[in-house]
Amino acid sequence: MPNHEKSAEHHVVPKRIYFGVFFALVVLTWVTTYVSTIDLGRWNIFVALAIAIFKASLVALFFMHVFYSARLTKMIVTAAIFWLTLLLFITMADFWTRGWMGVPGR
Amino acid sequence: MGEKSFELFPVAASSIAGHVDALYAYLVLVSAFFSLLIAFCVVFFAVKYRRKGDELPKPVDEHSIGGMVLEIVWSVIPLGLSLVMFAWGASIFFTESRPPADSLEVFVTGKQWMWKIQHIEGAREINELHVPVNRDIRLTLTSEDVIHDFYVPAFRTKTDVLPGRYTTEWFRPTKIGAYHLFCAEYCGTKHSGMVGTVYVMNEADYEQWLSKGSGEGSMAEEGQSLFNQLGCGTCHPSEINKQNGRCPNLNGLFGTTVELNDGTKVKADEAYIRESVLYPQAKIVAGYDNIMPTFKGLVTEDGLLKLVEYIRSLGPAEGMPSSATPVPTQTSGPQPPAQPTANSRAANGRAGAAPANRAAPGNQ
Amino acid sequence: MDSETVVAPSAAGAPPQHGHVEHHFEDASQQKDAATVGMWVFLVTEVMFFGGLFLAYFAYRQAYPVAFASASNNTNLLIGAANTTVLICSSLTMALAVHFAAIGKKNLIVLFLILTLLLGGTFLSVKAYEYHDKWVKHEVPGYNFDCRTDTGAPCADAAHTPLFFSLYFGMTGLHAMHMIVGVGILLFLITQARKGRYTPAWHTPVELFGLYWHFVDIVWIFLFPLLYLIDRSAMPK
Amino acid sequence: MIAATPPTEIKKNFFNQKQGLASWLLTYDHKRIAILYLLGVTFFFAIGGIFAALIRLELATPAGDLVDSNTYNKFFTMHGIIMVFLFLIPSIPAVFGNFLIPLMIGAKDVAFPRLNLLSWYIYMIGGLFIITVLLMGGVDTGWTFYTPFSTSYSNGYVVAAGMGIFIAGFSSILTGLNFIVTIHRMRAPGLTWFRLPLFIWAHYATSMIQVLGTPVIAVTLFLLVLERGLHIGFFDPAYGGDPVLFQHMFWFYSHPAVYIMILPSMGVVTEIITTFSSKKPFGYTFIAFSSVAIAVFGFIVWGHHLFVSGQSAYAGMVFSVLSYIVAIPSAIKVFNWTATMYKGAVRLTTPMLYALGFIGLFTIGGLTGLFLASLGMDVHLTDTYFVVAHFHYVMVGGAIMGFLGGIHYWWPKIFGKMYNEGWSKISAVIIFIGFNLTFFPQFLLGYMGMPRRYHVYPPEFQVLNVLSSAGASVLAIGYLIPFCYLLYSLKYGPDAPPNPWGATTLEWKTQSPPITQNFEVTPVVTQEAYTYTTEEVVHVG
Repeated sequence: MPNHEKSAEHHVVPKRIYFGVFFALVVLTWVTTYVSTIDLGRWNIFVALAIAIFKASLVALFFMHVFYSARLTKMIVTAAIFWLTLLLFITMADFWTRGWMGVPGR
Repeated sequence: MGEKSFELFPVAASSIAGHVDALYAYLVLVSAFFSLLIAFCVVFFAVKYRRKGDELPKPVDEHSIGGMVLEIVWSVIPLGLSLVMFAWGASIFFTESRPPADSLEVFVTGKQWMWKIQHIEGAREINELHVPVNRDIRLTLTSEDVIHDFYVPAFRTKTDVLPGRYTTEWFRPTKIGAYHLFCAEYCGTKHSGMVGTVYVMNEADYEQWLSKGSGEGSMAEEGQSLFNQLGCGTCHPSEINKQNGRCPNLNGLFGTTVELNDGTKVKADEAYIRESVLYPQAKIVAGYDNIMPTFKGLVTEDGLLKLVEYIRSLGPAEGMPSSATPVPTQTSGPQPPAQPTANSRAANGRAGAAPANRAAPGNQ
Repeated sequence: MDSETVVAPSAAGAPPQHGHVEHHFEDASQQKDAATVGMWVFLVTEVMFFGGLFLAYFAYRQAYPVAFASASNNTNLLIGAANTTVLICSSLTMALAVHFAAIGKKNLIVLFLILTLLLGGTFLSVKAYEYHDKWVKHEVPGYNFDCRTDTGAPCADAAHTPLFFSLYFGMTGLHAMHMIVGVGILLFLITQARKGRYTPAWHTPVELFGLYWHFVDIVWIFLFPLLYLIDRSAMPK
Repeated sequence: MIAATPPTEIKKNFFNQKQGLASWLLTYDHKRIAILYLLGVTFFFAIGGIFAALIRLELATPAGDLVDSNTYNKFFTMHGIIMVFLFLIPSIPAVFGNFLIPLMIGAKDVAFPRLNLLSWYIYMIGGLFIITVLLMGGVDTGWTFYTPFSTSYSNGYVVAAGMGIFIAGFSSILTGLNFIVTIHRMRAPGLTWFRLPLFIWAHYATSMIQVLGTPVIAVTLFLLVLERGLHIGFFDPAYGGDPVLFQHMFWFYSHPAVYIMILPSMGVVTEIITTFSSKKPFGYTFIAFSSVAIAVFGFIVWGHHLFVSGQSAYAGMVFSVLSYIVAIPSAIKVFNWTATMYKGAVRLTTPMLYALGFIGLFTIGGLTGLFLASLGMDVHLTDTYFVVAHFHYVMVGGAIMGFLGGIHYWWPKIFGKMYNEGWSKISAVIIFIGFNLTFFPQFLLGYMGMPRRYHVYPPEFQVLNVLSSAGASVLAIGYLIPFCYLLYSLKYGPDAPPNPWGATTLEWKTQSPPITQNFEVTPVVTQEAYTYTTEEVVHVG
């Protein structure tokens, strides 16, 4: 079995990192909640999603140890994000371009 | 269509059909070439290199016979040939997607399991469509229930007919005759009975058919009476350029760009008119209040098409000039439509000819 | 119906005899690697599973922005934010439980698993309260649905608001079902941890369950802004 | 004709090492689970085949004279659901993948044996749902379940059928997950990625699709069931829902699902062709990477099912050009298989006949896919019999030819018995002829404009339909013959040697049938795959 590359699973993450991430997550939750009461027009969704993506990355990288993990784990995570993007963006491309032609149904 | 009992190639009866057939010929040629090439190689190698005795073949050094070059060649040549297929197909598709400006308008409503067709001049038919030869025909289609699909093989064109939306199909018949109309999207029990006939007639026959038509008035006229019947006119002013401050003026609206109260802009097309009748709150014109009640459940899809046509008839001059099309005025009266020239199968599902369809405009 | 019910055996699934290497593995390291990779691949399927719902959300929000904004205003912002915080706390306690498993502090594993359980339970209880509230206010599509603002006026573009609430229940419901499955597995882990089954050498179930729990947290991190926050300010008051 | 090893005392193998029904139903042995799957898929293939026969019987005349429309609609729906979800998708991965992946990579089992057994039970429970639907009266939506027909108008058992597919989907997900982990983490020492048999590459690509795609159909059906069962709207036009969104979500899985069916078959065919040409496959890396390329590109072409469905014309254009790009890796495979035979030592054994049949039929199936990817052409052809013919060439001509090729190739390994070469060659030829007779006329029908799912059709289509029905009866006979001689061989066939074909992959290095642990000693791999040496030569074929 060739691939016993020592994955860093045994790496013990210092507790302060957990607390730091936790603190950031809580702050960001209340920041995004507060920001939602300010009207940024079309930027509302982008700001909210940007904060959500940042929070999710923190959870994945540190709570889920992706930051310290083997290359294969990182590839799997990347694949998930890539395929989710395919699903969302290619389908939305249809919804976004409907009506461009000015002919109903095209 | 029905006289011949067996044929291997469909008749080409529209302006686009020749292009589709040419593309088909190209595709068949490319496919036949590669199928035969592969088949020949497989059979030839199987015979030529048949194993004799225990001899193992000498390992072939792929580089010595240009393995990489071969791989590139047999990737790039098919890719090139396919991109031709793509470009050719896309150009046909875009032609099919853009109806010419002065097309004759026909409105189609699909429901399980029949086609209801309204001509702009007011004639109505079920499972039959009469059109003049060498005129561009533009269909606006919608469904009352499930997804259907309006398919005329002789014209090489089809479009899905969706509930809650309008879709568009156009063709220019080039050959007089009677052609199959099929529902091509599975729609339930009698899917295969949702068939009809498209009659392509010369201009004189067509006008004679129209004059014998059964319609009450043109679609726009019927739309107007429905408009009044529903009381739309009490708020939407009917005189040009008059504003009453509560509801937008609909004169000259169609085809223009409307600014909404959230600052976005939307084109006043068929879908917008339809949505505004059924879901008036979805898009509110800038400067107006959200006061219009919904007419969902009060107007049928047929009626909606008439309302849309009425508002289109009020539209700006650059809009579809269909209502200005010179067609003879309709004689009224419940007369049967033109005598069918088709065989018995065309009558499949032709439950009611036009007179049976003379329901009150709109609501029933 | 829920995917975890199917897969729970794998999550909890590593070897029944603790630290024992099953016959088909060469060694413990291979066994642990396989379990970890398996869990990650499973989480990929979960991403795609929720992805379908997110797609429906984006498609309909694109089509009916007014209805989505007005319906979204009917969710309780404060409860949503507080519940998000609760879930983040549970993620922290879970991460700490894994941490103490790795350094072999038995009592602390149990403590933090119990804390995680309590926080998860709190989240679910709040969710149940919100569902009840929606039911009382006729905001469940298909059942006397009637979307009204605080002032009693109909929601803007009320005709399309059922789509928002269908997605609201679909997305949060599926998320809650994942939480419920998680709570079940937590109970199992707590009993095992109390028996001292998890050692620094072998605590794969705790570690894998941690991945699952954090994933569920990530889903909520996206659900919260999409369902509670977006376009809240844009609504004409 | 077979130089089998002389019969000795009964050797230990995975059949006789444990006995009794419970030892089968509770087994964690991947080989036994593969055989459980083989029984399952064969059963469902037979049921689906009966519906196919009934469909062709009805279509022999233009009138609806055998059954009424409602029944006919249920026939083609049940045929589609059973064949797609309960036969084609599990067929090769769950049977041959399960049996062979651990053997080919020199492992004792898959990574998660318990999960593997669980997958089989989930599959059977899903199948049970479908059979229940069948017994209750069926479902009439077509296997595509398009809304709003399925949610609001169908009078069939849509919820139960949806649940059945939903459940069976998890079996597929777990199988894929198991294979991915197995291939990553269980390979024998020295077995690097580029020493793997191409069968493994094909299954790795298949597993990617299963893991990434199946959850999307699961959630789609979940929403469908919620909408129909609880009347809350996700796709309902009455609430402004969009039926086209359903189609996007459905085809995001269901197009790649075609590659779940065909990729493993390609893997089988690659193994067969290299073995019976006694030659390393031409362009190993190209075949390997084309599998992965198909899996990835297969995910970005689904919109070509929606060209006329109300999708935007610009999206249609993007999907059309992407569809052509996915055609290239398939073409590469076909050319490489053909080139493998060049200067080989070709033996036309039964598996080889199936593999060559596969090349022919898959070529036609793939090339007609080019017709359907072309926008202007597809507008005319979609939803006609052209599409029916096209996907049967790919799924029956491709996937089932691969399945049968695999059965004949690995039968000696799985059951330790040789079958009758004469009968098997006859049936291979009958199947090839019957298949073409059944489905080639449907291309012509499609271009003529005959829509699919038509119970009653205009009389001018009858001649071609009769041809097709006649072909179907030939095809049915072709499928029945192997049942007979294969079952016969189990009892009366001569014992198979460990490596009757002179193949090089690891599964042939252990006895036939293998022992439960697969290998006495974990093999160590020291060279590339497919290194043919003279000691492997055996006098067969």
